[in-house]
Amino acid sequence: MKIGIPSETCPGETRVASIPEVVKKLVGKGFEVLVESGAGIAAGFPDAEYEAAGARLTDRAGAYDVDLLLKVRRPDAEDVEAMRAGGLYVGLLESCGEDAVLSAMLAKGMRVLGMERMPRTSRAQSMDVLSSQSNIAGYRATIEAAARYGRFFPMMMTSAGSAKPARVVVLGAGVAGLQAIATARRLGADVHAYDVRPETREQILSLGAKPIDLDLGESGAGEGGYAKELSDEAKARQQAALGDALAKAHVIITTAQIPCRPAPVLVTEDVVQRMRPGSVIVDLAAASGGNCPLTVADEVVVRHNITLVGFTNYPAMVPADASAFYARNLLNLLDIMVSPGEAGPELADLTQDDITAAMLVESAA
Amino acid sequence: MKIGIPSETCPGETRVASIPEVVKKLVGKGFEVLVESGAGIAAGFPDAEYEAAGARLTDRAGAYDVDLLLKVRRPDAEDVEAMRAGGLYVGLLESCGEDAVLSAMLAKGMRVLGMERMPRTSRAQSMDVLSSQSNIAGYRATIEAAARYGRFFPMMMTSAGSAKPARVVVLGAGVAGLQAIATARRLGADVHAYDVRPETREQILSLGAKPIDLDLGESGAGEGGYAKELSDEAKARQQAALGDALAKAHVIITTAQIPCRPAPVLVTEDVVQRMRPGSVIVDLAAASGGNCPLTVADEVVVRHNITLVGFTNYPAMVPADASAFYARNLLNLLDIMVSPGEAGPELADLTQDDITAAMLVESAA
Amino acid sequence: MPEALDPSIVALYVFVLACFIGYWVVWGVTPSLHTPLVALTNAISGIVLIGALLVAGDPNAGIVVQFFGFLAVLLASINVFGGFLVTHRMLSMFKKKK
Amino acid sequence: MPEALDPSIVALYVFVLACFIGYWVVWGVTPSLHTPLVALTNAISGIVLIGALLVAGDPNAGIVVQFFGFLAVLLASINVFGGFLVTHRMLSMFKKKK
Amino acid sequence: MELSINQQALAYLLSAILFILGLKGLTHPSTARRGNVYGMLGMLIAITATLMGRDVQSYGFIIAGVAAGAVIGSILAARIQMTAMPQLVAALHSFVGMAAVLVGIGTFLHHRSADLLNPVLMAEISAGVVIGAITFTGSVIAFGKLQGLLSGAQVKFAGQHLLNALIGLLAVALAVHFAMTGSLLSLIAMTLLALTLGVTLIIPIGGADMPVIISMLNSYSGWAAAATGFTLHNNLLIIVGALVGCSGAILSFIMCRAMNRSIINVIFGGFGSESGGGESAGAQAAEKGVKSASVEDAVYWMEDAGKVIIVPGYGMAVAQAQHSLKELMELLQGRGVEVKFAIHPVAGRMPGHMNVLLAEADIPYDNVLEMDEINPEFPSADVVLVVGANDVVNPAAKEDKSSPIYGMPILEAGRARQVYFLKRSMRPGYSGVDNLLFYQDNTSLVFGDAKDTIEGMNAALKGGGH
Amino acid sequence: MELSINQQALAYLLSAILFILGLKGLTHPSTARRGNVYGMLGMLIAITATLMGRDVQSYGFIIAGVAAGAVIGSILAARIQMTAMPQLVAALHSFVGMAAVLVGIGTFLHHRSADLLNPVLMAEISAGVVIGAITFTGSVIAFGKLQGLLSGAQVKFAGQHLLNALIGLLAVALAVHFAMTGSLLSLIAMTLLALTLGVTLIIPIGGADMPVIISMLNSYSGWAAAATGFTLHNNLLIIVGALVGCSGAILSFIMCRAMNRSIINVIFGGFGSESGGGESAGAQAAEKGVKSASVEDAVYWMEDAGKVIIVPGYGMAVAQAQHSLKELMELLQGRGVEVKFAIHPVAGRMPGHMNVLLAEADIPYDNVLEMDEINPEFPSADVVLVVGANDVVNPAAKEDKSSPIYGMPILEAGRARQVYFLKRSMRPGYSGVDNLLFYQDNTSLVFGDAKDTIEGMNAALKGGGH
Ligand SMILES: NC(=O)c1ccc[n+]([C@@H]2O[C@H](COP(=O)([O-])OP(=O)(O)OC[C@H]3O[C@@H](n4cnc5c(N)ncnc54)[C@H](OP(=O)(O)O)[C@@H]3O)[C@@H](O)[C@H]2O)c1
Ligand SMILES: NC(=O)c1ccc[n+]([C@@H]2O[C@H](COP(=O)([O-])OP(=O)(O)OC[C@H]3O[C@@H](n4cnc5c(N)ncnc54)[C@H](OP(=O)(O)O)[C@@H]3O)[C@@H](O)[C@H]2O)c1
Ligand SMILES: NC(=O)c1ccc[n+]([C@@H]2O[C@H](COP(=O)([O-])OP(=O)(O)OC[C@H]3O[C@@H](n4cnc5c(N)ncnc54)[C@H](O)[C@@H]3O)[C@@H](O)[C@H]2O)c1
Ligand SMILES: NC(=O)c1ccc[n+]([C@@H]2O[C@H](COP(=O)([O-])OP(=O)(O)OC[C@H]3O[C@@H](n4cnc5c(N)ncnc54)[C@H](O)[C@@H]3O)[C@@H](O)[C@H]2O)c1
Repeated sequence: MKIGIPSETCPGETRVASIPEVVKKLVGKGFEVLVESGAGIAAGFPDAEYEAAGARLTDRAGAYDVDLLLKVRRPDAEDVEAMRAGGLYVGLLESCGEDAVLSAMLAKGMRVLGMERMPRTSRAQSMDVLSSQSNIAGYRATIEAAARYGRFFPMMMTSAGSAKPARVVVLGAGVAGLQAIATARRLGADVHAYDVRPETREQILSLGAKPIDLDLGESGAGEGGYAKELSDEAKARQQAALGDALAKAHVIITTAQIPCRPAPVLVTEDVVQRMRPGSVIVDLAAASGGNCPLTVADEVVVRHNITLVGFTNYPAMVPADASAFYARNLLNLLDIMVSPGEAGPELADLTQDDITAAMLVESAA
Repeated sequence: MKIGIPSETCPGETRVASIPEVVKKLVGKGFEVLVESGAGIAAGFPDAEYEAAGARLTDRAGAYDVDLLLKVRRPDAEDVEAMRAGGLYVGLLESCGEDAVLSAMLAKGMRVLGMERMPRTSRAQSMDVLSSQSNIAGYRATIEAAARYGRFFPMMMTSAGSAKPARVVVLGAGVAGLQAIATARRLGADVHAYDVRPETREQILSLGAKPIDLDLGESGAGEGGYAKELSDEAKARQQAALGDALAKAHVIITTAQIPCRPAPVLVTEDVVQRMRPGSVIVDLAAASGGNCPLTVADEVVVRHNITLVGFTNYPAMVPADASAFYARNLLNLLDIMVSPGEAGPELADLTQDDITAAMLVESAA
Repeated sequence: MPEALDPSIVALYVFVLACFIGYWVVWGVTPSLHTPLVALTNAISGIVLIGALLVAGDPNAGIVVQFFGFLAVLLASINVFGGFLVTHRMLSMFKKKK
Repeated sequence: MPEALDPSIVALYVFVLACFIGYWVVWGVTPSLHTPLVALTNAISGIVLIGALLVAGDPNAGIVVQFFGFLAVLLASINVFGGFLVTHRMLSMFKKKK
Repeated sequence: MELSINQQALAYLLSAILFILGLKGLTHPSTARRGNVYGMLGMLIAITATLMGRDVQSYGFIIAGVAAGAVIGSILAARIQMTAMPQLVAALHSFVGMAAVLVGIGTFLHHRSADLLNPVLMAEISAGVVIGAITFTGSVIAFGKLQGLLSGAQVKFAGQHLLNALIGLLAVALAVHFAMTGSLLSLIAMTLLALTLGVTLIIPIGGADMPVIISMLNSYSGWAAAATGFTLHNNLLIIVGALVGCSGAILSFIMCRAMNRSIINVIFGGFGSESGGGESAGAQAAEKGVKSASVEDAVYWMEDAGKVIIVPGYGMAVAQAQHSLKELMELLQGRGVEVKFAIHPVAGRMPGHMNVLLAEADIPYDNVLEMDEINPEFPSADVVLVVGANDVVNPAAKEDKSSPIYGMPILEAGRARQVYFLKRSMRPGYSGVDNLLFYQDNTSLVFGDAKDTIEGMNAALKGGGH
Repeated sequence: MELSINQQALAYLLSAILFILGLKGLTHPSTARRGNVYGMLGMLIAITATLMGRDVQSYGFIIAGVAAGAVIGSILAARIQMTAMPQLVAALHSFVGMAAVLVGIGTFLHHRSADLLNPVLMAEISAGVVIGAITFTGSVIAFGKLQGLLSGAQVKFAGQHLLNALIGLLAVALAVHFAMTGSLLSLIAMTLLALTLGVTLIIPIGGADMPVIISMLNSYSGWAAAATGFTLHNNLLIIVGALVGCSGAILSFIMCRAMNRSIINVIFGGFGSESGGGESAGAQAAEKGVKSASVEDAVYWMEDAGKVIIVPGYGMAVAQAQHSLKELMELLQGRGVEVKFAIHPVAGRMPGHMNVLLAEADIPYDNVLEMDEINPEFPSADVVLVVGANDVVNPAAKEDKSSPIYGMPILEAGRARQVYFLKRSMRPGYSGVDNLLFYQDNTSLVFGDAKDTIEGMNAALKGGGH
């Protein structure tokens, strides 16, 4: 069975769907692995290492014309054309609602496994790229904030005066939020955090940070570990109650997202105006509209003397580890999808295992 | 007595010699403080705050035509022209050997206090801007390294595989080096450090990092807490012995400097070639030639797949706290220089106190 | 001294002093020795054997009493021998593995 | 019991047991109490006063002996009174604020 | 050679000294074995001196009794399973108690026939007999409970304390009557009542408290010996009796404190215990057949272990126990124990959760291993300490197809010699699945907040006698 | 009312118990005063019982002696300066020794006149007299040294140990002769020799070791009392004598250990002492007049304090004691103590050094105050714990113009009620300047690695004695 690892062409993307270490394992399992020449360069994995791991270097077409295509980012129409009909696509889809690209793939008789559809069970956790990449995003977001903040994160009492610790508020304590909290705590900031899901309170405390308690009159816990969208009334109440806590913050890192819905507005323009000049907001939800309406996706802007960081692809800033994690997730997924057969690995019935069943895209709606 | 705070015109400089909080104290002491309009903007201190603190906003000429000129960076010839003859200059001089600017100032009958001449005694520590700014540089250098390194600093064992902690080597454990060590340790890196002065070994351990032990056959401890230049033989031995430790590093932060001497070469090109692709070198000695010969001052370059960061002004990246520390240092210095007289503050005899005596520039050689 | 002390009073002295010793001797025992210590104390309390010997060893006391004494000697001996040996066995486990 | 024990042997029992108690009683004293403890032990060792009383209080012993006794009583009393009071004074410094 | 009474007394004094040194020796592992030898020597000297004294004149019964006793005792001690030790000790106690009763009655009969009775003597006899009788039946009951012949549960009945008090009072009244009159009937009635009291006192006490009770009965047997000593005017019996009586009582107290139990509750089985709201975690565990253990138990196994593996989980984070864990690591390392941390990839609630906290506590990276590295090491570990982890060591992930965590790789903690779980309750972890490892033979649960528990361990490791 | 000998014995027993409880009480600050009261009560009972016994029949001498003794003793005790306590205790000891000598000789004379002498009695008398005599002159010498009447230095002379041994042997020979013959001459000669021995034993010992010697002489006086007890067949004297003798010896040992001295060296003045390299930290401190204290001392003051301020310095970083400090903070807070950390701007070796480490240990920022904030709070602090800091609290910065740190603002730790310095030696800090704060009255140094010391404190706070 042929596996293809093409270069990612999405602008700014530096990751790659597999790394030499994992390729070696795949080859060991009997797969034939075709890597587009230069695919790993940006992530720090030169072609030579892939070859050493047993992959065959090929051009773009070669990497797409395979049984099993491993990708990081959503393909574009051109990519779909290059795909082998009847093949299997494994990667992120980044699609909500109607989707022409997806339709095209399905139309070609391909089976498509969307990585974001991974169920959030303990067993699936080792294949969950949303988790592994969010984790990186959380870490990197804090580093970004520290690099853009014109003061110290830690408290520092020196003979030239004292620097108070930065007051960091993290909104949304999911995977990314928790890692952002942890990293900010490591740097010595005074960290506060908030999430709609009540169980996060204990998790915030478990990282030594301080939870912000609001009474919204309803719980934001949705299904499968995700948050649900709040009622309008609760949204308003949340904004108002959060306002004071946020205005006191020097660094805000927002991570609140709801799958396939615009990100909730948590940091209003009014709050931004009330913040101390020189403060920083890192908005991890920039791709889905931002938790702050002033955020501009993929840009760093200054508004009311506040720096707003709107990058949408933090994992691409830590490409080596991000690719390694991604590749390892896919490897774990392949482990439950294929079994060793006589003539090399054989694909199992994807509807049998509940993980692959959940990931399989049935229609493009 | 009039104090002037001009804008800093050095390219890339964002600091300012005094901040509103300190200005308020100066005004309280009876000084008349003239702040060039916009001087504090880049550091996050708007004109309004200075005015509120009791300063008078003025133009460039007004800020220079004062009895006591407070500056951060070395003045240029134009600045000197604007200075009031017979006035007092307090600020960094950044001069070694012959210096036309300095001569011009002395020729105008000015008295010049060079902040880098501050003696390194316990009592002087609260006025020592080299310390306070190095401290910031050390912190910021580590943040910079973390932001440029394509992997995690901390160890992370996740369901998508494990990230090993970054191996950070800090060369030179002076003020900046120690703070770099501390910050890297906070971020969870595996930190090793080396300095020529033997007493630093215990200091490195006291931050939880691991000292690298080399036997050079001579001590590098010089006078007044500074290091001295090593003999050529010792230099060569050091480079060789360090080589292996450095080649294993993922991040190198170098801070080794010797006053008014080119920085010692500690990271040779050979070492750079042996490092893992994607590694990062942050060279804090870039301004005085760099501890790595490949470093380019004020630039970030990639050589042999290694990112070399050659910024020379880290404090300017943390302008608010850096200016605050700087301003506080100057305030502490003024405290020993002036005494309250009937008609406002009066300048003491600068040759009397051994601190000011040491700082006073006698000739421009 | 002219007049002799009542022996019961002397016995009381001895008893009180021994109580103090008993009070202090086991403080500070490491928890892992609790059980062996109980076993040793048990073995030592087999000292009633002495009393039993005195009863069983006096032929003037009559056969009934001596039989009582015999039983007591038997039971107390089991305790003494069993107790010390068991303590010994438990303590043998305290040899470190390495 | 038919035959009486030699009182010196009984005394030996008492002595030995008291030695054990003496051995354990002061272990664990906090260092700041070392000096007061020495002072108290000193006061208590004034118990020779009892012996002195016996000597001084026996008119049959003759005036010389009684004078020896008187001296002993005097010295021992100084020790007893002085000792306890000094201990008390030292301990008063140990009063805590609340 | 016959010893004079003075020579005998000197021998007895020596033997008493040896007993004291013996007990002291047993308080510290390094001197424990020597202590036992002192005890044996003391006993040997005491017996020899007695036999050589003038009071012992016929040896028939004695030789028979000692020989039989020696054989039986030695066989019992040699054959018994280590796990059945407590039963054996209980059984041995009952013998001491019975012996004390027999000696008391024998002395009475003897003195009566020699017409040497007096009230003081008879009061002393009563004391010996009553305490001996309580010790006897009490130990028999304890034996029955430990051996599983009787239910190990706490048995409570209304008026239990009243009943005991009544029996006790009655026995005292009879003792007074006996002392005044020398009535054999009173003696017998009193003995019977004391035997009953032994039963009613111990029956209500739950199996978990038995170790303390054994130590308590030990103390009783000491007092019985001391009373016998008064009866016989034997200083050795008095000293040793008082020694055993006092140290046994103190030991019970120490054990209770170590188990965090009130000694009053233990002795008066169920005095107000478990009156509060829900059942205690320990009780719930017992119901499910899960063993709970004390901090000291775990320390006992760890302090001499070759290798200890610590498995931290979300509970460690909640308890913020990382700093205490660091200290535990250092203490164990100080005793030559190898300590490793095993990190499961999904331990905690975020990737790398454990890493952040262990790094914060400055636990060296070299001691922190990931799942694949550490799994082969579990079989060679003496103790695994599971600190607030749960799902990540649950064998259900391998064994139970219906479990929601089925298929997740786990840390194979269960393969170590001993597993101690530090958690607060019987509640499951994140996945809500009951942990099969709880039910394994080598597993015990130490209930309580993880930080408190570990601090307790650290204190126990540091303490240890002066 | 006259007490029967049995009643008297019971009273003596009670008094003995009170003495034991009294001594035990003195081992812990919380029970110390009660302990002293027990001691007084015991003495009162003992004296009353003796006076009421049949042996005391004439009261003239007694009343005179006791009255005079009471007045003198009370005045001495009330007037003495606290700093002169050791001298007073030494003087009091000499009285006990003399009294024992007098009682011994008196008893001899009395029994001789009543013709009740026997070798055992005379051996007992010899013991009492010899020990008493040594105690007497030894205490007099100690007093002289402490009071400055004699040189406090170690006096060594060749053959010193040989001489002592000779005198001792001679005294023993005379004692044997006395016991066999009852020769008054031997008794007197023996007494004189013993008096000499007291001098030659104590003269060589240096002033720094005097506290230990006082305790040792105490022990001697106990043995003298016990010997007197044997002479008079008085159990109370035996018990108390043994108690004092033994506990005094142990106490000397404990004191030596606390001062890191070998007891052998102390007793046999200058037996190879100070042969090794440097002096111990404690000894150096004592020489400079700096108080050193134990972990327990500091804990005693902290546990009930209202406010404790911790001043960390470079030494905390070197010892990596931050995690232990966190625990100390929590333990103190758990007892209701307010705990604050005072950070000097230049503490450590880099700006913010303390902040990094305290943050690592997760000490809340709210408890960490900078110099200007905390300085006004020192006067209201009960205890300041200086953990490996030195220059930053050195008042020389304010007082001594010649000091290189003159002019540097400092943390005003010295204004608190009690200051404890945790450091390893008398070495100065970074600036190399001796710390004037060491010499302040309310300051003590606790020597040792800061982490070890703080862990010791934590253990003491958790344990809390038995
Ligand atoms: N790592 C991730 O990224 C991630 C993210 C989301 C979910 N998860 C899931 O979380 C689970 C992690 O497993 P785990 O073993 O670490 O945790 P776990 O299975 O959730 O178990 C934690 C245990 O800690 C105990 N505990 C809580 N507070 C405690 C305290 N203060 N002191 C002592 N014990 C305490 C709880 O028992 P008591 O209540 O009885 O004390 C509980 O059983 C996995 O199921 C994983 O799938 C992981
Ligand atoms: N903060 C800065 O940026 C900076 C930079 C350079 C220099 N300095 C200078 O450093 C000094 C800082 O003052 P400081 O009070 O923090 O430190 P310090 O004056 O240097 O005193 C530290 C003390 O800690 C003790 N110590 C060392 N290791 C120890 C251990 N393991 N356990 C217990 N005690 C230990 C030492 O005494 P023992 O040896 O007796 O144990 C020493 O007296 C100032 O003079 C300052 O000017 C500061
Ligand atoms: N196998 C597993 O058990 C597994 C795997 C992955 C994730 N999870 C769990 O799922 C949860 C969410 O994961 P995620 O980080 O990918 O979620 P996400 O990226 O979708 O959302 C980020 C966070 O934002 C929060 N949020 C949404 N709306 C908000 C609002 N209005 N205000 C404040 N906060 C708001 C959410 O509650 C969530 O915590 C986490 O708790 C994670 O532990 C479990
Ligand atoms: N008041 C005070 O006491 C005071 C004030 C400021 C600084 N200091 C002390 O002075 C010392 C140096 O201060 P700095 O940081 O400003 O120095 P710096 O910036 O001049 O040099 C940085 C470090 O590089 C080291 N170095 C030089 N050559 C080297 C080589 N070949 N290899 C390796 N390392 C080399 C130096 O030893 C120094 O530690 C520090 O220890 C600091 O604590 C003391």
